[in-house]
Amino acid sequence: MATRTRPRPRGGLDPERADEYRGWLRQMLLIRRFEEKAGEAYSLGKIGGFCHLYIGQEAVAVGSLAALGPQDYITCSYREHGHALARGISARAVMAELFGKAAGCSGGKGGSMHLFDVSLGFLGGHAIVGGHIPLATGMAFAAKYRNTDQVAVCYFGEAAVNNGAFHEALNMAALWKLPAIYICENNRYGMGTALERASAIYDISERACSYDMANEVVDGQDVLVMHAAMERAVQRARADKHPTLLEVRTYRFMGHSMSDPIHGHYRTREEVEDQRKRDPIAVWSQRLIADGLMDEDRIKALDKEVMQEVDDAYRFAEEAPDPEPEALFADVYAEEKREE
Amino acid sequence: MATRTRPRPRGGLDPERADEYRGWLRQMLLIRRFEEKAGEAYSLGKIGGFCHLYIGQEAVAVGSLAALGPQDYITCSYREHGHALARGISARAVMAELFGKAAGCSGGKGGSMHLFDVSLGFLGGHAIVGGHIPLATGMAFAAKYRNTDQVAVCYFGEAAVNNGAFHEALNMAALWKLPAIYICENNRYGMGTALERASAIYDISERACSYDMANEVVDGQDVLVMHAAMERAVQRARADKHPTLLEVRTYRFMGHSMSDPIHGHYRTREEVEDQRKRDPIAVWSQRLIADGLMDEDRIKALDKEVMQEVDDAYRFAEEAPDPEPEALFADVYAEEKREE
Amino acid sequence: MPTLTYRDALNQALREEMQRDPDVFLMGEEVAVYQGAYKVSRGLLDEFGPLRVVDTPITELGFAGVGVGAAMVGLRPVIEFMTWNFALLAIDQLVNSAAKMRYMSAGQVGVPAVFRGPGGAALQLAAQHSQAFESYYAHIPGLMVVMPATPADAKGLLKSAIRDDNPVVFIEGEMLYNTKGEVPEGEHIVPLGRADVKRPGGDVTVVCHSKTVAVALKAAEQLASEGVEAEVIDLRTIRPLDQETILESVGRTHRCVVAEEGWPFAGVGAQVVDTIQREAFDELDAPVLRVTGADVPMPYNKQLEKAAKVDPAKVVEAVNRVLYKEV
Amino acid sequence: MPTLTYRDALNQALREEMQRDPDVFLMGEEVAVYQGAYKVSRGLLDEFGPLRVVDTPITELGFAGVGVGAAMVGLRPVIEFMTWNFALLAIDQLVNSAAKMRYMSAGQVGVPAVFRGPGGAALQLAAQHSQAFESYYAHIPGLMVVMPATPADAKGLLKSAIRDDNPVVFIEGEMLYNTKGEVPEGEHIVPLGRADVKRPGGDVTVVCHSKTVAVALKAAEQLASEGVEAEVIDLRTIRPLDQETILESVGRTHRCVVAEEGWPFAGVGAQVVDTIQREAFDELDAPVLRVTGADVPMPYNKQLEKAAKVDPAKVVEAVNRVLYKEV
Ligand SMILES: Cc1ncc(C[n+]2csc(CCOP(=O)(O)OP(=O)(O)O)c2C)c(N)n1
Ligand SMILES: Cc1ncc(C[n+]2csc(CCOP(=O)(O)OP(=O)(O)O)c2C)c(N)n1
Ligand SMILES: [Mg+2]
Ligand SMILES: [Mg+2]
Repeated sequence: MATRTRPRPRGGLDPERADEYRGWLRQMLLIRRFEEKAGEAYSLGKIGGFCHLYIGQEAVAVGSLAALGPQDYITCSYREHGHALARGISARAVMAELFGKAAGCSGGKGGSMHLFDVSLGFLGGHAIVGGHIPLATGMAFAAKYRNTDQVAVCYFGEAAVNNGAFHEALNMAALWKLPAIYICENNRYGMGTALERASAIYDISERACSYDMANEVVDGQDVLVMHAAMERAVQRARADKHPTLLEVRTYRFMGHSMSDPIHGHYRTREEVEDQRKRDPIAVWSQRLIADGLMDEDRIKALDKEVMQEVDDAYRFAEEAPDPEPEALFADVYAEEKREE
Repeated sequence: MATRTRPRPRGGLDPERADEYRGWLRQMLLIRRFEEKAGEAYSLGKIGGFCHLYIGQEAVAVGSLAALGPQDYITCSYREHGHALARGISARAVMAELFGKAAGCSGGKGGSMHLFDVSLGFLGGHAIVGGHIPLATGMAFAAKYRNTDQVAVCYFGEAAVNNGAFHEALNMAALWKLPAIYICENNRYGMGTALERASAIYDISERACSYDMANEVVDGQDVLVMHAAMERAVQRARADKHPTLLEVRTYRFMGHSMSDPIHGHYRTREEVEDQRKRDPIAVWSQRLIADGLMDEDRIKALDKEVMQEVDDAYRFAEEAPDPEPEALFADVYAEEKREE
Repeated sequence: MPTLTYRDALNQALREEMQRDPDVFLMGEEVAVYQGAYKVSRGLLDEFGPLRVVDTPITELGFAGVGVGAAMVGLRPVIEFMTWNFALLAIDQLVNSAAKMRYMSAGQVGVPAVFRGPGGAALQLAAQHSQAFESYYAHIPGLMVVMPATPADAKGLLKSAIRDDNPVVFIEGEMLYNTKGEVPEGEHIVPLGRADVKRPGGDVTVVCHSKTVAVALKAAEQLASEGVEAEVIDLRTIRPLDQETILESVGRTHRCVVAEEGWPFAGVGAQVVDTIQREAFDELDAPVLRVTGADVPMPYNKQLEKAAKVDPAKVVEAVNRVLYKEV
Repeated sequence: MPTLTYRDALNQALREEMQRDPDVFLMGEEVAVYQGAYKVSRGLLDEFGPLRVVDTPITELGFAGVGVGAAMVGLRPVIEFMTWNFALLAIDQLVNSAAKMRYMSAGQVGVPAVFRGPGGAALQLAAQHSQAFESYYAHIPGLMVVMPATPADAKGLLKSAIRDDNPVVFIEGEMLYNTKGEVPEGEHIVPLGRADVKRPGGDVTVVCHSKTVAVALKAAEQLASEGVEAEVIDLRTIRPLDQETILESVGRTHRCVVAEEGWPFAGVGAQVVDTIQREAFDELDAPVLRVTGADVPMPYNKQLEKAAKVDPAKVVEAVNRVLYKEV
């Protein structure tokens, strides 16, 4: 199947869906403020380990997850705070996890890179690049096996497509016609390596040709475009039982992780400044204002509201207790195997 | 680059190259008779382990290796008797290796799946599917590193292209512009699995598009066509420093290995019979006769000659001594490390 | 009791568990149409169809991950590796995904999958196809490692492994597939984590597993003819290790030899030795000796291969040494 | 003698060896433009150019194989794994290609490559990023396994590893990169295969390697204040294991504790214990005890992680136990 870049949907926004549209803005704002706070907490040493912020890519998680149902499965890389929040894990549970507290969504044992909430079908943050692509494929296989209408969605970066796990998994998904959606968040860099220095071709979506898989290039800075592309992919998966590879063009406004400067050896300040001009939150805010579904004041109010939510999450995380010492030896094996 | 199937070279064979052409026939006959003998020896228990015969695919090794120079590097899968012979390892040394004798090309320690002759740049038989594709890529890297005109050639089956090692290696070869030639011997089956049941696309050569790599589909039953395609690939590697993926369409006349029946659960007797009609040796013999470069009698004489060579190799292998018991602990580490 | 081959005992366990639980499926290279590279899955495609008996491309990393993913959402995959040599390509999924998912998710997501196939050497398959990797998997918290030596244990342990809620590494033996033995019909369950005394004896303890069990039993026969009664303990489950059974025996015999097919450095036997000398230091009348495969890649040549492998003579010799017997 | 960090000592060794031998090159993720994920390769791209300092895609299996292939034809690759956790994806190339090529070819084709990068846990990197796999590589005949604990050893051992004709697994420590120490300038070579007594003592032997060396030395200080003289042996090379140095020490102290960062089951320590109880059985006045990382996937939470790791108190406690001291 050929690569297609769909035009930005024409015409005004449907007023009927105003609440939904405002909800997307709220989610993007929540993620942005949450990440800013997480960065702050990391600098204060309240969050440890690796911490990969999602700032700049908010429209991808928000626009795509909005097209899913509660029955669907989601797996992500280690850069998954935004996806967790967009899927509905509370800011408290996510922040508490980053703080390593028992009230965290992974009991404080997973941390920033391993967020889980099985009740929401949110099946991890995974920290081996490419490693979760076969996992999502297995979840899609389970949906086919049980003949449900579930879809398995997998988020990963553009650097993961060079890895063998991507190749092996997508071939099987296409061969077996599994309801899987592979979302490659192409933010142009894998750590300090530009896409062009790691991949022999620069249009990731064309990798789908090796598997005769449906594919699209999507503008990841426009939540509406992202959502529309995802709806097509979900339809393809649910109804036609065909997988899709979406190459979503986006950009990471911060460093690779908290220990990486925003610009350095591998990209210039100018490039970052330039990219910031298409901040997904600004893009969507302007659209909503232009179409009369929002105004400056209401957006300010919304922003204030999410900031309060984030502050509350921060306080909650700080005050929450650490896991009990016994937690160290729990969850290694299933209950009855606990003693071993 | 698009997939191209070149037409079978038109017009008569160049009489100037008659000896070369006859040499190809001799090599194909030698491989055929050698493999028949090896099968016999295996049934008699003189050869152990796995033994994968090359019968039916002779034109691929002979036609392609004829386009290489002595400085080039060759790596193969476990189905490499034919390549070893075509590259010039003596029938004695190969047969002795299959018999596990000290005079074998791998000292009796490698066996059928691990034939080596470093003096000929023949760098193994490898038994992990896909595992040698990165190795060949590393040899091509070395050629570029040293700025020599060497080419690294890698032979593997069509089932290997679904493996992550293939994907990772070809991406690097294209990204770094390495003088590598990847020869996929598409004999339609990986053990008992038809290509169509393992790969989402059926034209293996199209996998090259994921790496923007030059590629061709080649008729592997016609040694002249194989040789012409290989010459183009060698030129591309030596002069332009560009890698190539050749999908060579061929067929395995015997079972996957000596322990696998010729036809069974996965292919019919009819299919095999039908394929045997395009026996590469018959195809080339007829062409040579048609162009007046050979006649029935000379071909019979040639066949007799190679049979004697094979019988001699068989006797040699039988009479040759086993490795000394000390060989068990030799070659684990480099000399000075021997004691460890 | 019917006599079955080890192969058919495994086949029976798979069939019975697939009949019992619709969430159980088999996936791997050549398991369906080809009826299994070693015919362990013979007949299963016909009985259960292509959705439950699935042929895969040659993508160990990929289909192992597919199995883990399916298990994360509640299916019970049985993933076959044609041999464990090839599973090195998939070990990231076993170690980083299967073994850690429950822990990283604080108990939310388990991985009830079985990874099975033949391990160790067969005959003259040379260096890349003749390796025993049980110590790799036994090293990993979160994994169970099971290695049946007899047809009855093969059936009973595989049924337990499939019903277990943890990821189980189940290592068979190509050289064991044709061995015969009595196998109880139907609901025959052998619990994981329990070693089995395959032969009682009071003079020396021989700890072994998988293919070395038959070797140890042969050695024990010869030793008996020389008046030495060896107790042969088949570990059956490598992780968790059944320390009680080992220590109880050594407490009686005061001497121990540990045999295994694999290489010596940090092998399973090293852990058994560590356990014994720590927990039964004062009981030991001699150092615990190990009999292992030669510390070299496996050579192709028949004689060299034979010399590299564990055999009864080597076990007898080690036993005589722990008995300080001059021979 | 100049004082350098462990990181700069490695950088110096790489620079000197690349200057010395044009066949030596460095390849891995982020080693060039980014100057190394942990800055070990800082400045090398500028000095040696993009052909000798090569950034790779995230393809551990692929570029490890590229390194092996280049070494097969005579180059001397230094392949950097960003961490050894990710090398699980490449272990097939180390075990099935690098370790076996010389043997399968009966000595025709060697693999003079070094595979290096940080191993073990850093701080709160959680389960998938906090693993010590030295026992995996030490299990394999054909590989050498080297783990320097100090800046001087880091330089001297890396130079030896690069000049060695065998495939060398060289495991560093993220937590060691910033540690400082005196490092001889220029041609400073530490031979492979030799352990080092980092602190002499006559009451008990503490065997350790890599990060646990500093832990053992701290423990030894505390023990000294309690009147116990511990001899601290840094293995430095795990395979081949320097048995003489260990046995000579245990022959004097008659007591031994083995510390390592990794998991207990079939860890490096198990092999050390096996060796000691076999070769020095009559010398031992107490069982050899091991101090290891907790037998669980590494948790993210700071306190839990701390509890999971080896620390001086745990070593002191083990020493007191082998001394049968009530505390
Ligand atoms: C197999 C593996 N190799 C290397 C790493 C180290 N690493 C973590 S993130 C990363 C870059 C990934 O980039 P990309 O896939 O584009 O995702 P992004 O960080 O841009 O979201 C690397 C190399 C890893 N975690 N796993
Ligand atoms: C990684 C790995 N998985 C499985 C096997 C077992 N195996 C050996 S050959 C083979 C089929 C390969 O088919 P193909 O690549 O088409 O080569 P052909 O045998 O047809 O020449 C398989 C599955 C192996 N050797 N390595
Ligand atoms: Mg990226
Ligand atoms: Mg094939």
